[in-house]
Amino acid sequence: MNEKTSGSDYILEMENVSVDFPVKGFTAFLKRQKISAVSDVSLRIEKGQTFGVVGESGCGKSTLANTMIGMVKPTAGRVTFKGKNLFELDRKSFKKTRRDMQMIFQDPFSSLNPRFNVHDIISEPLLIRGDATEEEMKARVVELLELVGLSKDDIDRHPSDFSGGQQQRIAIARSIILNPDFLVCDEPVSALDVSVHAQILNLLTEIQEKLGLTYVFISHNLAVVKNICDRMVVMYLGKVMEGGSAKAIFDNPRHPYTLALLTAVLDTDVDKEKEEIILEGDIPSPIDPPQGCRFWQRCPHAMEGCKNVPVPEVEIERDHYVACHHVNGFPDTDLPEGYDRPVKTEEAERKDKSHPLKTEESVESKTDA
Amino acid sequence: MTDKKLPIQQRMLTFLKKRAIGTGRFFKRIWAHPKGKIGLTVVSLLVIVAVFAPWIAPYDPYDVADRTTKGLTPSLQHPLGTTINTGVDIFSMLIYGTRISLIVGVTAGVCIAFVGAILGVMAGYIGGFADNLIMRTVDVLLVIPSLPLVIVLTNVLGRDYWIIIFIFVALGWGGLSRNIRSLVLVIKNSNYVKAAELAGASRWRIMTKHILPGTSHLLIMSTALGSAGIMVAEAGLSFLGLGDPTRISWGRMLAEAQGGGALLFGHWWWIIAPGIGIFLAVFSFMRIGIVMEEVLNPRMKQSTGIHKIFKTLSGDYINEVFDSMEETEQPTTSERSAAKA
Amino acid sequence: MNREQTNENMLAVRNLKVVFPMAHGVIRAVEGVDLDIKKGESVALVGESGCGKSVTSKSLMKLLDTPPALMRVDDITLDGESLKDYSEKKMQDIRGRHMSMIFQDAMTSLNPVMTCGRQIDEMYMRHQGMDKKEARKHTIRALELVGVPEPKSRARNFPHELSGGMRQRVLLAMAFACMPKLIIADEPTTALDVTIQAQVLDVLRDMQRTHGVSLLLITHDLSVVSNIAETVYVMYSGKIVEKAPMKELFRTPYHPYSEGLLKSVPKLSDEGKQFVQIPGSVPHPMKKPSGCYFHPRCPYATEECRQSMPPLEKRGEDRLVRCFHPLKHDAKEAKTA
Amino acid sequence: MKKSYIVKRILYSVFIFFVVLTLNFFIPRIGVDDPAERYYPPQGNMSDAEYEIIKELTREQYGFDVSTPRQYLNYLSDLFLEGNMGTSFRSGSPAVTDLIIDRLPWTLVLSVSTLLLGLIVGILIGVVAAMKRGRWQDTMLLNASTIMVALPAFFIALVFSFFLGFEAELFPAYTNPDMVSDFSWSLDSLRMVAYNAALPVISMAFGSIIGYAQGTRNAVIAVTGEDFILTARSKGLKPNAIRYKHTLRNAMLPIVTSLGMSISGLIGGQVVIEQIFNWHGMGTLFLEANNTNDYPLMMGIMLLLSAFTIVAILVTDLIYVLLDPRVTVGEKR
Repeated sequence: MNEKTSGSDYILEMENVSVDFPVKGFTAFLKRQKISAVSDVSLRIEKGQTFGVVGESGCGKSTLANTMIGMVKPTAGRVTFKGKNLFELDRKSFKKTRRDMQMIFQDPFSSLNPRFNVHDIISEPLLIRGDATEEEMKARVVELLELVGLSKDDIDRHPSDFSGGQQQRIAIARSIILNPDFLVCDEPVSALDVSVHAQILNLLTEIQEKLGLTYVFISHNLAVVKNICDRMVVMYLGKVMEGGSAKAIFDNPRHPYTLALLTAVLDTDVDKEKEEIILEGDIPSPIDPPQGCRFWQRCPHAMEGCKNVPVPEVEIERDHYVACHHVNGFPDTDLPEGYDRPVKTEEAERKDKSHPLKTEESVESKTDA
Repeated sequence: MTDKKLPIQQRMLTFLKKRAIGTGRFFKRIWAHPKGKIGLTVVSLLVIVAVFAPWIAPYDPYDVADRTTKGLTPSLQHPLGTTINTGVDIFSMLIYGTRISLIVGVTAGVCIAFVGAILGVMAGYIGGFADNLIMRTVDVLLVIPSLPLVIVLTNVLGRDYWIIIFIFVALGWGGLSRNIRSLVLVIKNSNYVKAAELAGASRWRIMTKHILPGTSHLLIMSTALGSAGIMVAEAGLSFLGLGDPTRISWGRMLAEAQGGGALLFGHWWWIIAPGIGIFLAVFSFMRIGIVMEEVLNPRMKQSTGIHKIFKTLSGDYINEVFDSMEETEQPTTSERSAAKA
Repeated sequence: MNREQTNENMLAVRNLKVVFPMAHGVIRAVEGVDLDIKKGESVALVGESGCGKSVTSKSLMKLLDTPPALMRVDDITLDGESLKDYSEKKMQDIRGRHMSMIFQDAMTSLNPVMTCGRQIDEMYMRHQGMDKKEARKHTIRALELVGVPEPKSRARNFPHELSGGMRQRVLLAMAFACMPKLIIADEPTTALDVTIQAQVLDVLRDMQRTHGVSLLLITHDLSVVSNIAETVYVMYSGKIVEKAPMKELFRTPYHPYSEGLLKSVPKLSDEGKQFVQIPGSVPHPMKKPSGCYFHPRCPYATEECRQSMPPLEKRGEDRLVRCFHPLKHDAKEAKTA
Repeated sequence: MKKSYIVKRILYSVFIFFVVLTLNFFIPRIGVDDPAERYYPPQGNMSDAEYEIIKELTREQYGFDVSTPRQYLNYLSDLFLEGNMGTSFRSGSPAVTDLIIDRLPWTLVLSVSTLLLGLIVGILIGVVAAMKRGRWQDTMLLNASTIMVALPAFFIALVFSFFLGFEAELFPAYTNPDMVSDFSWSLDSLRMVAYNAALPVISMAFGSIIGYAQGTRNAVIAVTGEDFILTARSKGLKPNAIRYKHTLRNAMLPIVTSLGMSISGLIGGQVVIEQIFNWHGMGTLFLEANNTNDYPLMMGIMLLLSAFTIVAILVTDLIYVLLDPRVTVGEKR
């Protein structure tokens, strides 16, 4: 990541950000365990673009988002927003800076105070800033309601009167009332009905065009990300697996994890034979993760060296980074013995055991014995 | 003209007006609740009796000169007779007893809600050391049997009823603040609080606008239920002869009845009357508490009575509903296009 | 796939209706649903929240509580046996033995204070009269079949000690324990992460195919449907709006709602930032619109659609559609759709 | 994981006990500079000089002649090394421990039988009500409970002692003193205890029966709505198997929790009941001590009652851990 050094085009930059959480509990205290939620992540988000963060639960994408908007303080690294280091600001300018960043949450109902009416919910940020009169606020709320596709008659109603899609519209209206530059959308559609997904996604792109916003778009669905993101990262267990321009990644996905995620996406072209990659095993615990590649336990191509040789992010083509020994090859120094032996020999054995459908008889004889 | 530039008095006035309308609406909703009517009626009656006790009571039970024959059975002059040992009109004692019950119960109930809310919110929202300190104190308060502790403290501090209220409050906030705390923890982690923080809301605003209103149903309910509980406790204390010795209370009446020979002489009304007083007060406050919870809690759906609905459903109506879903015979598309042609 | 192709139905449901009387009106959850599942076939029932798909699945096993639900059905037949007039007692012998269910959230669907093994043992003990020891042997084998590593020790674990994927596998093992005739899977993978989802679906599909069990899969997720189902029923607001073989539905949907669903889901092959959207939202089950329930959201709606509910009509081999103006696809379109 | 939770829980109980202990030590010292003033308040006809002498004697007798921290240490060492809680003010200066031990079994008779009666009958009623949800059995419980919770136990006790004791003479309205003085481990003696304990136990149990019944009903209904009960039904299990193996086991969890919390109230409330029936227990002893300002005795009883509650809560917590495999380090609460 060294092609551009001036920060002027970037609205947000993260440099080697890590976030650890202490593990609670008596025994954990003695062993000094920690959860590594985000580990050594660097990224740059260009103004006016949409930046995608893809990954499954526990991959650290929510922690990453919370760090971007200053809700979580990183254990290491720098977060620079519009050229200012977010965590070195004093309270006042921190608050002021943060007004330019807002967030949309996954579950719209829990993000709206059930006791407030629509006017109070949407106008709250304006009220807190405290430089608008009642009338101005009301006018602004009405304007925003219309922008997000609700009617001004809804202004006195309460969140529970609305459907999920409408609630998300209210949340969007609240998030843009202060004219922010930077909006983090944390799985904004995954709690909604399938038929309204497109509505919300279209609304978001429409607003982006109108207001020139920068988006960070968090999702587990690669198809959504492909269609609206300019640049993206794929995360797994707190680390970036693959990153860069969305086009490059989708045209030429290289990381085994990205490939696996891609096969999970709906393809309506049912006539095309699809190669399915099914990953083995569970997502491991983020408590004290492995030194090497964090994906090795589930990777179909894992080699002995992947377990403990740290994986650097390598630019394999313009604006396309992959962190994988299988793709990049191992570095030349300090390699353990037999580093390039595939792990899967013992794994394959286990796999055979766990898929008895393929070896029906052997199981039969085992259980009868 | 905007709100901001209005003089403070006018803003206060509009605020009060809003509050008054809100309160009015709140009571209307309680009244509308099927269980609310009894509670609200009885509580208002008790308040009226307490306030106008001197006018309602036929005799002054505090006046030593105003005594008649001892041990009278109920009559028109003495609806509940007189006491066997002192000859005081029991009905008048009953009326005056309302005062102490309500004062102690309601004052302590409100104060407990206040203290419990502040400490519960502090423990939940601020966390850390404050949380630890408050919750450990609660644990201690909850393991010491409360009535004996109250007795010891009245022995040490005195028995004036204000002191008794103070003791009840000092010992009674634990359970409430624990409940408030767990509710605050839920609200604190909700996304709407996060959104408010992002919008730059101060801790004060989050506490007063988001967190406290979220606990209001619990607070108001516990005020009512807490008041009821304190009334029972006060009656128990007075019954043991450890309440304020200068005041007539229902508990003390029971104690006098027991000690004064009501049991021996068969004057059962002397026992039943204060008992009914305690029962009515406690019952109505509890009723209101439960109704308030149902009215205020946004999560509480009125699921009551689904069985009742089922019982009242007529078979005909159900048949009608099912039949209305029956597919009507309609011409198929091909037939329709044929007809059109 | 080496299962015998017979045309006989494993499950046939005729005119299933379920209502929920409430204080302020009646919720019409299911309004006359017909379902046919052939032997060894996997059928998907697709719909959004509140369309009545979960209620349908529960009423097939007569698991709905009365109150609050009221159910009426012309007939339910399982493998030629009519369950319509079966008493609760007789249904208890059917459930688990001939028909079993997999639920959405394995965490809440498993008893938290009982080991996973015990919960599967119960199936063998109840339906096959085994003793504890024998049942446990079979349990371990069942767990092995669904790909649980170290099944012996896992059987002794409590649900909270397992990962989400493993818990869902335990539910699978339980459902397949007595090799029932029909398995109803109600959103079996919705609560899981995508890569885990793929594993569980894989196991479900393998199990279903190798054992020739009929499957009714209930889901809102079209990618799950495309992975596993042969026939698809699309449900909207309590009514079936379209039935078609899976591939045909994906190529040429006839109902505007099916089309909208298929198109509004983002796909990798899409270009540009615009998504095809269905306007409006699912109607509230107590305030359904007149006529065709989909007409307020339908781009092709006419006066006729506002007036009356279209019938569910046969349209081509094995396909049904409930629409006055079913979409037309010429041959060319069908290939590229 | 479980072991460390149990150890933690026990250590915490010990900590709470120490806090209670300390409070106990300081309560008589509230509001006075010299605890001797509390122990021997000035009498009207006493000159200052006389009072000084009396205070001096009191200090000596009760060990107040050393510094407060020293007194505290003495208090602790007396308690833990010798089981000595001080001497009572009563004539003959009996040891508090002896006085309490004399009354302890009588109090336990009442508490334990009330608790058992309340639990058994309450849970039974609750289960029946939950199963007959919405029918008359359930409605009756609901109505009864709204009325019963508003009736204080001591009022019920008074009414019982009046109507069943004095009027109907079914049970003794006051405890027969012979019950204690003539006690021996004979059948007659035990029958006498049961006969005398009937009214106090019933009047106390009323409230707890209703409480446990309500709690059980709600817990059972809540569990019945859980997904895993649906799973159990979909497995074709018989209703009884579901009820006993799935529903009740889970419904026990909240009941056990509330049990621990209710014990403190039960112990406290017994003071009034013992007074009404003149029962020879710690409650009456406590009130006697209060009337004579017998602080060592009062604080000794308080300490014992608190210890009971702490142990009871600890025991219910440990039972909870046994019942619920999910409890790990500090997860509960």
